[in-house]
Amino acid sequence: MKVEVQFFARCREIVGAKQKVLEVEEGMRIKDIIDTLINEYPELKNVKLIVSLNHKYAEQEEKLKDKDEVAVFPPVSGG
Amino acid sequence: MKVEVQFFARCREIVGAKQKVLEVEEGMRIKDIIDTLINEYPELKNVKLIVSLNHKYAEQEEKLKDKDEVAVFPPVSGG
Amino acid sequence: MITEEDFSIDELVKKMKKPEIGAIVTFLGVVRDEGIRGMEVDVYDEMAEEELEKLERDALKKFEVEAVEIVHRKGSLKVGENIVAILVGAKHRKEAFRACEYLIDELKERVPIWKKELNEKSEQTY
Amino acid sequence: MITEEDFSIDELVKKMKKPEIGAIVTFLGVVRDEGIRGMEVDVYDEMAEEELEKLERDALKKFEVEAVEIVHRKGSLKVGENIVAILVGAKHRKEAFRACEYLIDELKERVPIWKKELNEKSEQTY
Repeated sequence: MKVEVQFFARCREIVGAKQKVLEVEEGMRIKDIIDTLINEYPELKNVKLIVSLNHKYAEQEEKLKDKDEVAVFPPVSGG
Repeated sequence: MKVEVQFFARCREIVGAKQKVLEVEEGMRIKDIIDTLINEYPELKNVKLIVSLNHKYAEQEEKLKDKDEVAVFPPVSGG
Repeated sequence: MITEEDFSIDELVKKMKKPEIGAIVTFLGVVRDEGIRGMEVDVYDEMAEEELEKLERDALKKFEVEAVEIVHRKGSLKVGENIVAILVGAKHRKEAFRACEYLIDELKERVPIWKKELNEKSEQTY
Repeated sequence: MITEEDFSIDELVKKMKKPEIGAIVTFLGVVRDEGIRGMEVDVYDEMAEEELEKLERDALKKFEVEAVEIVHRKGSLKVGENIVAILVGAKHRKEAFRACEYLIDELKERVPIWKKELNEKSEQTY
């Protein structure tokens, strides 16, 4: 199944892309995506990573479904 | 000596004038003007009267000088 | 400032902005419909202007704020019309909120302005 | 609402007014000069819109207020430009102040928006 991952702010700069589509296996959790990303972009370890699932803040333990939209970003700083 | 007295809000309605010039004697205090006014317009007794002297809040005990500007009004209610 | 004319908050903001201001908090008082047809605002102009300036100086001393502007209408106002605007510009928002709330509280206590509600049939007392 | 365009507080106030509103408190965030030449605002649009609507509903439930409007810019902003406006309309001013301050505090915690300062020579990190 496929999951779309969006990157914002510092995370976008590190990954060098606005989004990626990742192939994931049944039963995988957000955590697994994060591990894969940190493996590929070790600099992400230096960022406090916040995640959302389908536009809602999410825990890394949440399981993924096909076509889910995940986003990875540092703490927000609007206003 | 002469003192100008200004009236605002309810006090203006009771007195029926925006201002009056009163003849006062040397050594008179604001209190004396108020007594004179209440004597002439007894309805003023029903109003909590605030006074100012030359655009500053004043105590009724303050003494008057020639050409002073006194104002008599109820508690303010702006904003 | 006391004025019969309506004011523009955009204009007041524009006038207030300076490079060190990061937050502007505005209080806008509006004639509320409480079964009235409007409001008559009586002002002791000279004293009100002096008290407003005193208030502005007070706030600049008391709070860490960079700019203060107060505009109060006088005359006849209909429901929905602006009565008063208080703008406070500061480096940081907390101080701007504190100062703005202080100013409207103090204005209601100190500045010689009186609102009279005008009801459907007749004028009401102050 | 998320927007690239600047906004007018006068227009936002006009849209918000209703007969029961007597007080409108506005927070305006502005790009402050801290030795920067401006700011780049990155937004996760869809999630930010949802979070802003959630915030507005929260405030209407939590406080005795009649109307809430939030507008946040995105894109490149120069020193002195508006970043965010939060307007709260209420019968009485105390609740409008409380709700407005709550909203900007929560916005800074919850809404997926990131500001990056642009300094004289190069871009800075978020």
